Amino acid sequence: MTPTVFVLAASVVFGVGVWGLLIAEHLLRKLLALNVMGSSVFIIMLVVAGSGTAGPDPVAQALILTGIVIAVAATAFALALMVSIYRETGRASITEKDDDDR
Amino acid sequence: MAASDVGKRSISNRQRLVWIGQTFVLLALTWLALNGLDGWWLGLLAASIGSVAGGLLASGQPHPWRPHRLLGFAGFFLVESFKGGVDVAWRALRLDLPINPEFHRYRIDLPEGQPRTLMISVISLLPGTLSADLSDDGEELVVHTLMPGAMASVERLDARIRRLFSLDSPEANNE
Amino acid sequence: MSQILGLAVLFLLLNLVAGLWRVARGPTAADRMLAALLFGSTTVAVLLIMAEWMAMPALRSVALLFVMLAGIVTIAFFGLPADEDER
Amino acid sequence: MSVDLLIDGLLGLGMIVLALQVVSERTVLRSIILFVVFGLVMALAWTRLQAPDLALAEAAIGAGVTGALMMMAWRRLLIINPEHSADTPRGRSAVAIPVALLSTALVATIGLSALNIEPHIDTAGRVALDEMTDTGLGNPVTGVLLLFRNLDTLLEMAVLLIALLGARAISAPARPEEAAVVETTTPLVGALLATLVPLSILIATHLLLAGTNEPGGAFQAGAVLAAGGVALVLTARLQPAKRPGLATQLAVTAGLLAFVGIGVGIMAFGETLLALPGTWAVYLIETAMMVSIGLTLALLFAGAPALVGRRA
Amino acid sequence: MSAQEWVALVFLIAGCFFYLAGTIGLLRFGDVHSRLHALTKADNLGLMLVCASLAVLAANWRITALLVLTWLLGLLAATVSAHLIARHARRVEK
Repeated sequence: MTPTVFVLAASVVFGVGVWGLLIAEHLLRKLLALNVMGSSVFIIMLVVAGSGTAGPDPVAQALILTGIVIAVAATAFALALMVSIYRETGRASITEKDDDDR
Repeated sequence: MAASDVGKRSISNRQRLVWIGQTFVLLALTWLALNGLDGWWLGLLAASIGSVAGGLLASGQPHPWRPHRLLGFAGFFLVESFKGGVDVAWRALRLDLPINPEFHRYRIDLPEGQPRTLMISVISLLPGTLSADLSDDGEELVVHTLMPGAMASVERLDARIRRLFSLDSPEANNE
Repeated sequence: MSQILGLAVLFLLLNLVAGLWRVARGPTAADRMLAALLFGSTTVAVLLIMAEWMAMPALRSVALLFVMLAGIVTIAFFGLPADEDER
Repeated sequence: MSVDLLIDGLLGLGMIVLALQVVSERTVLRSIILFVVFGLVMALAWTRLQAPDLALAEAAIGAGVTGALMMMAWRRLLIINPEHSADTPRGRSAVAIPVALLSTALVATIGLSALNIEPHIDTAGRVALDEMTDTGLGNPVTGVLLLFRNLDTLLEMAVLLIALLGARAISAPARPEEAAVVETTTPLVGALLATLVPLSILIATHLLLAGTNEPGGAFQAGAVLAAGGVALVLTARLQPAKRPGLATQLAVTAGLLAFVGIGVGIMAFGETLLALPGTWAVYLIETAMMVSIGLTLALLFAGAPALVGRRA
Repeated sequence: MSAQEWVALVFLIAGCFFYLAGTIGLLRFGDVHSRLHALTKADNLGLMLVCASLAVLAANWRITALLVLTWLLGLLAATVSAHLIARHARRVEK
């Protein structure tokens, strides 16, 4: 039962993350939503890889470990970008108007 | 008292060494608990680096303490924190919710460093008292109490800490 | 005994959920910060029991890590201006 | 067993509710706090999935370092301009809910059908587990990271370095007041630091050593070191500096250098690229990686190219 | 069940009870400072009893030492957090 429960929960969490990403205007919120989505994907990866065997799959664990570290590096870089954008434009959001300007 | 006259941040190299030594022993014991004797050389290395880092961070001077008094203090602490937990649990579960919150001011006479830090942190675990604020000079503590009479345990704690660090004996003051 | 340890984990998790109600409700910023405290103390117990229950000694290291984090997260909270939460 | 199911259900439900709150809270700060809590629940979920390696990483990196990074970035916004940092939590997006529902359905379908596929006997993980006895490493995850997928791990170190260099390139170094948070008269904070920092060094070393045989390893160890560093930056014991010294540059690149040095150097002896010559090489690379990861994360956190100590 | 397990069971139940009491206090008490009392003291006692129970079950000095260390660190984190939160709350009220 454990795998099914976690796959279902992680799917919903993924959807919540997508929703959050779409409705968020503040870039920090978008990043939070992205991180939430990432976590749910990790869970599904591990559960699916480990199904049918005795324990979790070491290759999947190693991949997810890599993923967690990459995620924090990417988040840190994105946060630095956000601070720069804020310093330049005085806003921490990218609205549609900005897209038109580009 | 000499300790408070000396500048706040002063700590001599000898005192730093004492601090580092104490930290080292604690870290080494932790390593033993975590790993046993496996990789003991790595443990020694980590404990050394860790204790030096701790020594650099030490802000107050270490105070001499006696092992048997530490045991006594540990006993006092266990009994009082047990009483504290039972007391607050009883108050939370009673239907009439017998709490009567108040703020008190308490002047700390203990010297800076370990005695004062211990005082401020342990107060929160005694029955009915919580250290809520500290004045900017670090001399006056604001204690939040749940019921009248709770301040008595603060006085007892003060006496206990004095005994732990031998602050009530005359020769300690000359150091 | 194994079954009982599982029940204890479940009980503590339910306890956590109840406590989160206070955190969600507030009313003050400090009430929300109680989350760090509550999570610190309860999840540590959960992890320690799980270490015994699931026979995974490594979870004791995780518990130790949680305790350390609880302290750091609290320090991180207190840099923000006092009225920040109501912004 | 029903108790297991209830616990899993509770954790799953907790994840969903917390995720909902993270994306919909009224203030950004509350969202960040809840994100940290979400990370802790994730760590509990990893333990239920029998993956303590990931629980360690999630607790230290997912909840701890990421949460602190977010909080710090938010604080920087407030310092730069307190007026405009506020936001409305919800923008307008007519497609948000349908898209979210659709993606949930999609992911659930993929996940559930993957669960029902007849499991392969010869997955890479099985093979890795079988080969593990020859390597002298007891923890299959560390083995996979360093022996079977070592190019990934190498590139991952490169990604960390690139993130640091990129962050340095696009943003001005943080001023000291943008990094430090707690400057109080309370001696308790000092006492906490004097306990946490030495312990973080010891525990990082423990995880490094343990990583060869049981859960732990360079990533978790580096994250624990980073957590100690973050605490020091938060309390201004370490302050941002303008220029990195040689020691900083060496430490940041140590993981990459050790990996490449041993991995390429081994070719001179007729081995293949990145074939590690023994357990000692694993230890060496892991140590170098731990130092690099810890320092890189701390520097990313401080938003500065280097850190200098300040006597307490 | 052996005598050892019975002792552990008693400690475990007592520990869970104090966790529950702490949460009830958290929900019932009227102000932040009183809630902090409930959370720090009751949860500390709860953690102590849970650790005691697990130490009895494990009957191994290394595990016991780790449990004691975790408990002590938890105490330190809890008291420092409680002090900082209380102080924050008090200064905001002013």
